[in-house]
Amino acid sequence: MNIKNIKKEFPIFKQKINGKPLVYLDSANSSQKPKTVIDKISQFYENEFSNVGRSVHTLAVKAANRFEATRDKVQKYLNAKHREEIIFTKGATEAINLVASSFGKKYINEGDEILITELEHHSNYIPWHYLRSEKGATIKFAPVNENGDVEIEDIKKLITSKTKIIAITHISNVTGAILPITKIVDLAKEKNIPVLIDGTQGAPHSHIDMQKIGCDFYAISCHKMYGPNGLGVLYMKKKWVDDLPPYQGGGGMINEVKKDDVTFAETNTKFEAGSMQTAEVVSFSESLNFIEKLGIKKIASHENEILEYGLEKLRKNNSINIIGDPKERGSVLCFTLKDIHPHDIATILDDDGVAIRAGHHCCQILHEKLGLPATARASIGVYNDKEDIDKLSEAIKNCQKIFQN
Amino acid sequence: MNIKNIKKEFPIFKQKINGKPLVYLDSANSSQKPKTVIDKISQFYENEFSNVGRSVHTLAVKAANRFEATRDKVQKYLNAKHREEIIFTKGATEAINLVASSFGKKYINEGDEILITELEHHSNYIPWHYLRSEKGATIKFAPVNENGDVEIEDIKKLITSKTKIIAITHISNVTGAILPITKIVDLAKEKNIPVLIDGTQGAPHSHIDMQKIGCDFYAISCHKMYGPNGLGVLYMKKKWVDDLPPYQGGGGMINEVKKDDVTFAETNTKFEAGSMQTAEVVSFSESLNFIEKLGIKKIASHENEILEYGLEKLRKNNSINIIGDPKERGSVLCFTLKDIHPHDIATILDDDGVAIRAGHHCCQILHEKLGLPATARASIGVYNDKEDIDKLSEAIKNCQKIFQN
Amino acid sequence: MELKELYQEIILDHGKNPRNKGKCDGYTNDAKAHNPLCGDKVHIYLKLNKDKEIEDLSFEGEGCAISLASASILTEIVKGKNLSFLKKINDDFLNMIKNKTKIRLNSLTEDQITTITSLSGVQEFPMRVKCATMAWHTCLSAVEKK
Amino acid sequence: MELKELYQEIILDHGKNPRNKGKCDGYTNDAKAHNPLCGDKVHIYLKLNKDKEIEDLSFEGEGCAISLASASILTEIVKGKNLSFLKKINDDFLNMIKNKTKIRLNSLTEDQITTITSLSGVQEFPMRVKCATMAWHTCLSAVEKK
Ligand SMILES: Cc1ncc(COP(=O)(O)O)c(C=O)c1O
Ligand SMILES: Cc1ncc(COP(=O)(O)O)c(C=O)c1O
Repeated sequence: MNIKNIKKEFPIFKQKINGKPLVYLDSANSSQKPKTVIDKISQFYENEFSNVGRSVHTLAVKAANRFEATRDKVQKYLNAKHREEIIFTKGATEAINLVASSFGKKYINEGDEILITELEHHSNYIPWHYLRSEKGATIKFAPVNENGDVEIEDIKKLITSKTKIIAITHISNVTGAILPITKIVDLAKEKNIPVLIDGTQGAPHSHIDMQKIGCDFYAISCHKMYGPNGLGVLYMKKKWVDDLPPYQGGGGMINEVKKDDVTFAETNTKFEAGSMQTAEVVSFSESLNFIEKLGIKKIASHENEILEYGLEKLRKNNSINIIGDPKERGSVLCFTLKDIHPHDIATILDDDGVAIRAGHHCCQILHEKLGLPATARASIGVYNDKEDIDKLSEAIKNCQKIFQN
Repeated sequence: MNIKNIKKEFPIFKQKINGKPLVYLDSANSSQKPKTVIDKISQFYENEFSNVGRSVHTLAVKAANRFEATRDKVQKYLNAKHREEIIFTKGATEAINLVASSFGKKYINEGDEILITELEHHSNYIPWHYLRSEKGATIKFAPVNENGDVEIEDIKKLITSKTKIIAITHISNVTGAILPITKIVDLAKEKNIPVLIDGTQGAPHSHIDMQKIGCDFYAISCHKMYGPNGLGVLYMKKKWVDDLPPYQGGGGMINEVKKDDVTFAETNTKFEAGSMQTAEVVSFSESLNFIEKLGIKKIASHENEILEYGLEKLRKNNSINIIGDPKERGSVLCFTLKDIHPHDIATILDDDGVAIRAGHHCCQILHEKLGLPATARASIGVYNDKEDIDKLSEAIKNCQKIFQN
Repeated sequence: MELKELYQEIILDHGKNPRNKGKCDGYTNDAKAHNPLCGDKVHIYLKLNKDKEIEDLSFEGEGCAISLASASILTEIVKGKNLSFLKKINDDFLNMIKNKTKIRLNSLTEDQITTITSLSGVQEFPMRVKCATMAWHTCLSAVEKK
Repeated sequence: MELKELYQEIILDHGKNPRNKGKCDGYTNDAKAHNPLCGDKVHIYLKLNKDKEIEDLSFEGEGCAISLASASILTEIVKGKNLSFLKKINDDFLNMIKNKTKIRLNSLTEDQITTITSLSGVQEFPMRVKCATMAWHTCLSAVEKK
């Protein structure tokens, strides 16, 4: 496989949008899927489908083996110490809700502080907001600076003896800022504060190694990693897997069930209640195969090249205001256009086959700070090339023409 | 389409298990998928995939339209009054957790009573157990009688002024008993008590009409309805959709997000946080198409014929003990075999290509009452025929032979 | 070309130079709305007299060209009319957007019909329908509030 | 044929007539285990003397033929031996199940090796491995408890 003609691996690029080739610049929202991943889903349903972990017949055994083999694969990919540290969820959103709920139940009390940043996606704020309302905890927001970065010094200042958890994004889905997560984890470790990292934007674009990062929790959405939708991965350090109470209740997560009491499975399965998304899990191993064949570092450097090209190109257009100028930027390019609302931009670009996203990108607090109700966002995936950027740039010009009339 | 040769529609039946044709009698665990459903998933990923409800470009619009069209289809199928009454979840387990959490938060207090039955699957007990531990509520269990039925009189006796919700299964996944849910709802209505029905086993096998049943909540797992895994449907009466607080927090379920407060979407979307299982939702409309083409009543009567045939056949074998003799039985046939443990039965039957399930089927309380740690279960789907039952019966005899040596 | 239908000159003009923007003096009714998906906001102010006439009507808002134009056109057409007119034109308008019907109200000038009909291009852009209808729904709820 | 490998006569015999069933008199150590997935249970009792010899060893349990046979075979082979033997045979046994190795311990009789090896058929049935290993893990934790 070669990144240069990688579009061929993705069936979606066969079609035309409004008669034009698809220029997909919405991967931060969700990535497209390579054929191997799509085929795996159908092959699995056609030849091997069964519910996992419940029956002992051949199909069930095959399904369970594939399912658990994917857990092993994810463990290796993330360089987690134990396979039990890999928990499958519905998505990053559920992963963070799980942690907030289970950790919160046991460790958050009135007056305790939860430290997040102004960059956070609603998925990494609302679950903590619930604890604030229910437990009387406080949420502190590390500020985002003019460049769209969060400074470690500002996080340091906000840590107090009451800080019970730090929850931060790996890469901002708006400013594209890559946060110094390893340093933040080191800082937190000194004070014995666990750290959750919202890796939704980090995982698809960077080499992630749980031993190097050292965080306690890392949340991933598989659908942004060239994988199926409806599936997430929560990495949870073993000490928490053993320690935290379960989340949803149902089949498969119990030890003993009696009328007056219930005891729970001791390991990761306590967090996986009910029938799982077996086909999604099984096919996600193909997403990891895809990423590993190309190499995540090659993917990242390819994306970076396209991103730099895009920044350069768009900066030449005086009407374009690029949001943020972080020290390190990860595959997200938010912008506004003088006198044209982002929704109008998105609709007009779509007419040229260019798919971007407009809105607050589930970051209302950040947009309030930016003084912008909405921005337009072009985000890069492995399949994008410079031509896509050229088309984006042309489409923006068309958009300006329409509004200049 | 014709039920007689419906196996052709299901690719899974092309393969051999241990050299023998697959006799799939584990549909109560999860049903197999027709080709139309499987193909829809790949077609969607190949031609139309995008995240739903977040972008305005062509792919996003197509995806959102298909997604919401499925909601409409489910609404019609269930004869719900409003499309907002249809909430997509990860499965029946999540659906019940959602209700227990949201309803519980607002309406369950210390000393309040939750009324369930001894038949319940862990999914319809553990979520209520959480409320018991957290809120100091009480759970009352309506008894199962010798035949494996729950009598409405016994439910009546347990209702008190403190009963805040009744949560019962539609069809038992062990005894196969079809509960008199409409009568139970009528009874509850007189006392103004909301009713949740765990329809996981009911929905695949019976005509379900929310106006006729009249319940407040009805939980469904799509993977047992010839649909994709990782998807469930929660029917929630509009008054509760408007009234109950949200469940998980994240993108798409908010109204306004500020640093000091958050307000939530007013309608069903408040219960659908984060990126949804778009491909699964879209393909589930093909499952409903499949069911509608055959007609759910025809499916039910076909399944019933096979079930009756199976009961008759198995009763002729004196070593077989069939669990339960309910007034009305729905496509589940649990049994034990003299001196042979259910797990051994399942393994040996599998060698003949016959897939059944053995264990407590996530109903430990019921099994404790039955005095059996485990049972073997053959469960019927639309694709089963009398030949499958003959093979089951033969395989059981082989099993007995092995143990008689 | 559909896009040209959506971004007609009338709309671009109303989007750039919205009429009746601000908080009108002595307003008696108002209502706010907000689309959480995209962040669009609108706040309608209206001054109702004893004869149920809308003496003054204005709006504040943030949003795309479609939503601003829609609010602007609404205020221009409804200002000075009575409540029954508002309800009729509202029905007509929402019908046009939803069911592709024509504007039927015969008390409108041809110019007004052209203006209001310019918003019908939104039909082909389902994700943008809410941009076009939000102000109209909000105006109605301002009236119904009291 | 694999199924015949799993349900060998020795296993069926031990499953039907498990040796050393019950609670042995004067036991000094015990441990319970339970497989929540299938409901299998085992409770190991053992009487350890000062010389670290397993004077008596028995089990109570509910479960499939494999799990009963496995517990029965365990007790039969280990009873009267010392702790170091228990640990070695346990390693050997788990290795056989997991890595398809042979039983290497040379203090066993050929008969004993045949008996214990009869459980190796479970290798081909991954969902049943736990049935075969539960008693062995539990015996070890009974010893390690004190
Ligand atoms: C009666 C009943 N309720 C609930 C469930 C849970 O369904 P799911 O695992 O699909 O969430 C099942 C399925 O195992 C069931 O049979
Ligand atoms: C930074 C960030 N966090 C969390 C999420 C939520 O992910 P999901 O919707 O897949 O659960 C997203 C995606 O929208 C995101 O960009």
